[in-house]
Amino acid sequence: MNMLTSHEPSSDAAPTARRPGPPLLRVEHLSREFGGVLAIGDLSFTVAAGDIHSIIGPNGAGKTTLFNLVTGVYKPSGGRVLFDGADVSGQAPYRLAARGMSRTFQNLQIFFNMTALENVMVGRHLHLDTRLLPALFRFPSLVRRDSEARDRAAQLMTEVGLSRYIGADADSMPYGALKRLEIARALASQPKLLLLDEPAAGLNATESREIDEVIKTVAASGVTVILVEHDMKMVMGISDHITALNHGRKLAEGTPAEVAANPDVIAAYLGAAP
Amino acid sequence: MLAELLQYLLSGLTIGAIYALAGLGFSIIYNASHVINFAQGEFIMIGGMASATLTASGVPLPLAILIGCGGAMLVGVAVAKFAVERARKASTVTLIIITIGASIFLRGVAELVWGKDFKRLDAFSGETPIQLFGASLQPQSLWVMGCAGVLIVAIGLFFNKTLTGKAMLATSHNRLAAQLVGIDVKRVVLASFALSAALGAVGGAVVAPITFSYTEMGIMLGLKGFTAAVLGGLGHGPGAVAGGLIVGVAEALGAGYLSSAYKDAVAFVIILAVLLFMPNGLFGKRGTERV
Amino acid sequence: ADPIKVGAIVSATGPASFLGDPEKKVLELYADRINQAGGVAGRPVQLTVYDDGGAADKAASFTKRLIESDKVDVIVGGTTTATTMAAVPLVERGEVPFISLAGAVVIVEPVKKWVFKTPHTDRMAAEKVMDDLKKRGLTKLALVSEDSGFGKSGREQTLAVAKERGIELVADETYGAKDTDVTAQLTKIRNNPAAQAVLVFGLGQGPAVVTKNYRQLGINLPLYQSHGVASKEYIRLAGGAAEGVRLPAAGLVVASQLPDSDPQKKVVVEFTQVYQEAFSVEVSTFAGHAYDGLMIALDAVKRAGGTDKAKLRDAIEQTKGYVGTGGTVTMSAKDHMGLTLDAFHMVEVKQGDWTLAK
Amino acid sequence: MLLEIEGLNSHYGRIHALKSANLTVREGELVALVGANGAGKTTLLRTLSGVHPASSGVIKFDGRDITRLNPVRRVAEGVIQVPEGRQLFGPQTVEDNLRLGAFRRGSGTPDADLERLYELFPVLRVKRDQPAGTLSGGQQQIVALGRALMAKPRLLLLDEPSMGLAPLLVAEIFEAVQRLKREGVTILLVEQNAHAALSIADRGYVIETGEIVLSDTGPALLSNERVRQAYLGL
Amino acid sequence: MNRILHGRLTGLAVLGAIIAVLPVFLTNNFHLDVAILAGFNAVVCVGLNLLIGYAGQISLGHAGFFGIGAYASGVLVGVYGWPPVAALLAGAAFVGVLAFVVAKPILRLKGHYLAMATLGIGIIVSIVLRTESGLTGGPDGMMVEPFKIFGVELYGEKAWYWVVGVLLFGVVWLSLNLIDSPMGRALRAVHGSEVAAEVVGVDTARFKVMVFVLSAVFASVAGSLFAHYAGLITPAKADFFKSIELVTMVVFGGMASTFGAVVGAVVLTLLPQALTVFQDYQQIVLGAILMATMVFMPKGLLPTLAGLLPSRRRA
Ligand SMILES: Nc1ncnc2c1ncn2[C@@H]1O[C@H](COP(=O)(O)OP(=O)(O)OP(=O)(O)O)[C@@H](O)[C@H]1O
Ligand SMILES: Nc1ncnc2c1ncn2[C@@H]1O[C@H](COP(=O)(O)OP(=O)(O)OP(=O)(O)O)[C@@H](O)[C@H]1O
Ligand SMILES: [Mg+2]
Ligand SMILES: [Mg+2]
Repeated sequence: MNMLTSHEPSSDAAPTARRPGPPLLRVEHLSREFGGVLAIGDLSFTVAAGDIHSIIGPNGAGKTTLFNLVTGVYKPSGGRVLFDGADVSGQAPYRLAARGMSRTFQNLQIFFNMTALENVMVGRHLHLDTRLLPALFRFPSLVRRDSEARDRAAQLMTEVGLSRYIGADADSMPYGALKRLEIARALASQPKLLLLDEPAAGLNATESREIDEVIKTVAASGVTVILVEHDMKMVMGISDHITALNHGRKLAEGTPAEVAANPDVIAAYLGAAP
Repeated sequence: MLAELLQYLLSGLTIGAIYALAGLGFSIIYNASHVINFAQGEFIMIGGMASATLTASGVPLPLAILIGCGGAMLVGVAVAKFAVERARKASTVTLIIITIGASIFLRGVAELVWGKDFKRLDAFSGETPIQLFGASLQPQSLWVMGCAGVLIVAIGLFFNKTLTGKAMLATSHNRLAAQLVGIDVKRVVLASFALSAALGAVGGAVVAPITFSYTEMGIMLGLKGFTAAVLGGLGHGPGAVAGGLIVGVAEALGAGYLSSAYKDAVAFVIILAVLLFMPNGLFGKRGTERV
Repeated sequence: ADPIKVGAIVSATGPASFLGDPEKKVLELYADRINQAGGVAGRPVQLTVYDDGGAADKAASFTKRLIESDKVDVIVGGTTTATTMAAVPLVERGEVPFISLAGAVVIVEPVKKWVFKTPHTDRMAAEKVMDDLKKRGLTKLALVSEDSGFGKSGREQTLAVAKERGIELVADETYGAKDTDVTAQLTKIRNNPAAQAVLVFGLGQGPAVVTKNYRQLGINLPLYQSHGVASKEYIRLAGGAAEGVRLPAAGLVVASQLPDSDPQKKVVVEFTQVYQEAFSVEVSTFAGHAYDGLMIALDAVKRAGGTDKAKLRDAIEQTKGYVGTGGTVTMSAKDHMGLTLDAFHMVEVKQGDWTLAK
Repeated sequence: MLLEIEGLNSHYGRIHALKSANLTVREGELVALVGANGAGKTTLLRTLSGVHPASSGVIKFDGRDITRLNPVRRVAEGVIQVPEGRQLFGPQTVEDNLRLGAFRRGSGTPDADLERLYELFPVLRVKRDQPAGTLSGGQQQIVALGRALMAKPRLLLLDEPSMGLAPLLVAEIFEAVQRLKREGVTILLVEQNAHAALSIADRGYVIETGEIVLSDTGPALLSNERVRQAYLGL
Repeated sequence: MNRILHGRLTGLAVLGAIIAVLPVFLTNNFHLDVAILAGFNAVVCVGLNLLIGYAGQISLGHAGFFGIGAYASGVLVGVYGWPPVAALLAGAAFVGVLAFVVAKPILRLKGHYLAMATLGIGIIVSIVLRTESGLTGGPDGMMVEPFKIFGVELYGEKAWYWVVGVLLFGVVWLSLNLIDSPMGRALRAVHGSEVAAEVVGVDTARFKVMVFVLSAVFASVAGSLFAHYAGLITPAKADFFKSIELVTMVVFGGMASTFGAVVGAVVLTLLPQALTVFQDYQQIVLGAILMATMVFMPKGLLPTLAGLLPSRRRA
């Protein structure tokens, strides 16, 4: 069984055509300031279900901040975030996770006090019995599901190319492996919406292509992906839709070809058509 | 009525200045290594005991204080070199336990050297109280407050204006990076211990006339200093002083208007309330780590 | 021969160290001296001393250790009322004779089968102070007591005795044993126009802090202390502030000033000499308490003809006319202390030394 | 020969992360080091800087054996590293970070250098008073590079300097690296962007699971089939 | 990591065997007494380790909870005549509620600020116990009646040894179960990175509160039983120094290791007793041992020693 595609069947998955699906995420007039400076200003866009939607923009454009706002790590100063039809602005990350969001971090957030495998198992949190009493008294049902989770986590690690690190302590792994570990952990929660913040940073071209494949497989299984990445080969190759930001505002929007040809984007970000 | 209030305030400020001095010591070491040094109280004790015993055997006061400072600095450097630095990779809690071990050890040694009895040190400029609108102030209080004032300014300048001070801060924020820009991180940590030991020893000497000195005097002062440093925001010099004064005044007012038994509780209730609304203390930096 | 096993728990460190430290020294000193002189009834004294640091629970645990593990024949100690009271149930249950060195009356009232004590009680101290007040025509007293066992018991006794003798208590403040500043409490007393004199009930450095703060606040009322400060240490710490302070104390602190007719004179002078020679510090009444405790115990061993605990206990209870540093001790089944008010002297600090108050 | 590494070994506990590596860098040369995740590139740089101990082998800098020198002494010699993961002094301002970069040069005023840096990367000037930790990932990367430049390196060790940078900036960084080279700085460059790195490098090394398996001139490596497949994604 | 640390069954079997065999070597009541005290400390430390070692949240106020448990039993049984079991449960319930109420605001704090806040709470508790002498006997403490259940009085070191032994075994078992469960993993994740835990669905606040309450209740129960056993309790059992001592035990034995917490508690209970032979040098030796152990074994006694054994890494 391929773990990447083994998500629970979702009704609105529309794998057939690359027609934009119904919006899964809608950002309306979102803004966030830090000490008077707007990191995100009056930003609106939608992400269609099933799409791979990339966010690009120069350093400091506000991409990571946008992720933090969408996933509840920061509270917006203004505007709304609608996910799956509901207004989720300002909700805590764990609530959003329960609704089906998951993400990776640009600044690695690894549980360095655990093994790599356990890191991924934490990703299965929402699908396990996390009550106190069953844990204290070790209910058999809990033990069984936990060992299933272990197998599943191991398989996920294999699929993102981490089979050699399954037994390793997280604090002994090299940077590139940790980036993949975050992807495996995020996938373990079987999200509807997966947000990846520079998944290819620290990977070489060949390794990036592997990540390409992983993302494509995930998306093909109906998971919506929002991708922040400076590797233009990856972005242009796999995105259905791209939103370009600059100074916290929307600079351009459209298909990869449209955005790549946009003179503003070229001037502010690309430098030359890739 | 007013005289009473004023009296409480004056006592509170005196005690508070003592706590502030202790708190400053915590801040310095914290600023260089993010270690909370629970042996800080023992540096104070060394200063107090040395100056009291030396003056009793005829050494002039300034020299006695100087010797006390020197001794405390040696001890501080030894603690840093043989304990804290060696366990560099250990977790913060482990380092704290090491400093607790050091404090027990130092107290034991002090007991052997100086005995268990209380030592008396004469007030620096007499004991005739100064009368202020019906309240009286010990001249020694002025010494304590003056010392705290001078030291906080000096330390503030050091950390904010000198490259060495900034290098110390940098070491605490990122030891690896500090090494990579050529900061001798070991020396920095040793220096921070020496500095805060000296500071503690001066503090011990100026407070000794008020509290007496004895080998266990550091325990309470250390605890209160830690409290002051955290309340003000760890690593923030003026914060530690403000924290110390607040704790001292809260205690004095609590003892005066509520009950002497609950005076410490009053101080801690205030601290809890502050932390509830300011999770990083009064002046502490807000988080600067991003994800 | 089998050694006589004497156990001791003292507070050689902690807030009561200025009581416990001399006690420990004296016990060790005299155990040595006695052994060098051939022991007691041909048996050497084997002394085991534990330092409880002034903590009641530690005292309890060490008492258990003395009884269960070291299997001692008699226990001397309990520097403070708190540590003593922690040990009491254990010695009662373990049936080991126990001679406390602490002051409070609760230790021996009601009488407990296995528990004795050497110092005067706090009740006697209160009585002595009240008598002195009356003599001076003062009737309104402000009380400052420590929130420890000795201070609390002393406070209760003061309240009771004051009522008996018609003295009005116009203030009742407390302070903590480790406080370094008592000005807030004293300010209240200073602002209380009714107070005519102040009595402090406490041990260790606390009373010295009170004395200093008292003078710093410029209070001029007569200041009394309890016998809990009857040590040169107190005068040294409080310095000039102690001038004029009065307190009830055993004859030991004014040994040389006692009239030659006083039966205690010879004992206290000799003890003072031995002590000061050995440690070159001034003798304190607490050292005397420990000396008395040890001597009463060993004397009882002689009379009991061995260390059978029940017999030893009976022998201690039958102590008669033992002249010690605290006075002449005559115990009985109803009195496990055996001291009277006569041996208690009102002393005053003059020029940095104790003098018998007129 | 500015840097000579002979038979260098390095361990993390039982893990043998660097296996008798041999590598040389001539004065004024730009040498690239490429390899997969976990190959040991970072370990090599850390061992060169002295923040990770060598288990055996010799590191010679400018003819002197520096294998046992502590990091501070190596920095004083001019061996400066831009570490992986940026490693800024987060709560301190951008300007303080940069000034600390010049720490080893003593108390002299590096204001002119600071000014030049601000010219080179204007974003640093904009953010000079902001705590470095609150900058965006790419901005932090620039601070890390700037801090190293403030030290006036003789040998600059770059650990993935283009990581997280926008395409425009990547180009700028590579230009800056070339300019540094022209100014006489010797550079050892670790890059995942192997194509760009090898394009500007005089020579390159390929490292696989702790072993240096290949070395050649930049262009030769670019056309090496094995390299193309494993690192260039071609 | 080593099998001994993680193999739950092996570890439990060893612990059980030690508890069962130990009385053979404890020749007098004093030795049993020390063993019992070590057991009580171990129970508290196992709970505290869940909080400090696994969830990474420091508490410098746990002695306060121990003290509340102890005084609840002392006062409710002694003054109000409750049955000891009811008093124990009431104490635990009160501590649970108190911990729950304070946990939410306090556990938002991090690191030293959290340490300060918990320290404050512990100190306030001990001040109340010290001051309300009408009920608690004040600074010198109070006597506590013996433990009675179904009319049987639990008396003597022998009996208590088994009670504490069984209690410790049970608490260790529960703790091992908890750690080896999704909830336990979530706790450790909170230690590793709170945001990362949150974005995969861990309600970090809830888990922190839960483990805080749990460890406080462990402490309270231990406190209640201790009070009955010791027969005398003082506010010192609730004060700052006791809290520090507990944390020291956890760290000394090895954070994030249940058996480490037990080892730490046992060693640091025995050590001061053993060091009385050094007389005046006691403190010096204790301080030196503490420092040296932490310097040379920064991970704590048990993990370091276990690391020396040839270890099989898990697949
Ligand atoms: N906590 C904060 N405090 C102050 N400023 C902040 C904070 N977080 C973000 N900013 C500012 O907001 C802007 C946007 O940062 P963000 O990290 O979102 O950029 P980004 O698009 O992800 O850039 P990069 O591609 O370099 O990762 C930056 O200028 C940054 O300095
Ligand atoms: N702290 C550590 N403890 C144990 N092993 C480590 C540690 N750091 C690195 N390793 C191991 O050393 C090897 C080399 O790691 P290194 O970080 O040097 O790789 P790298 O080439 O820089 O990889 P990347 O491109 O991902 O940064 C890896 O196998 C890694 O697992
Ligand atoms: Mg970003
Ligand atoms: Mg690397």
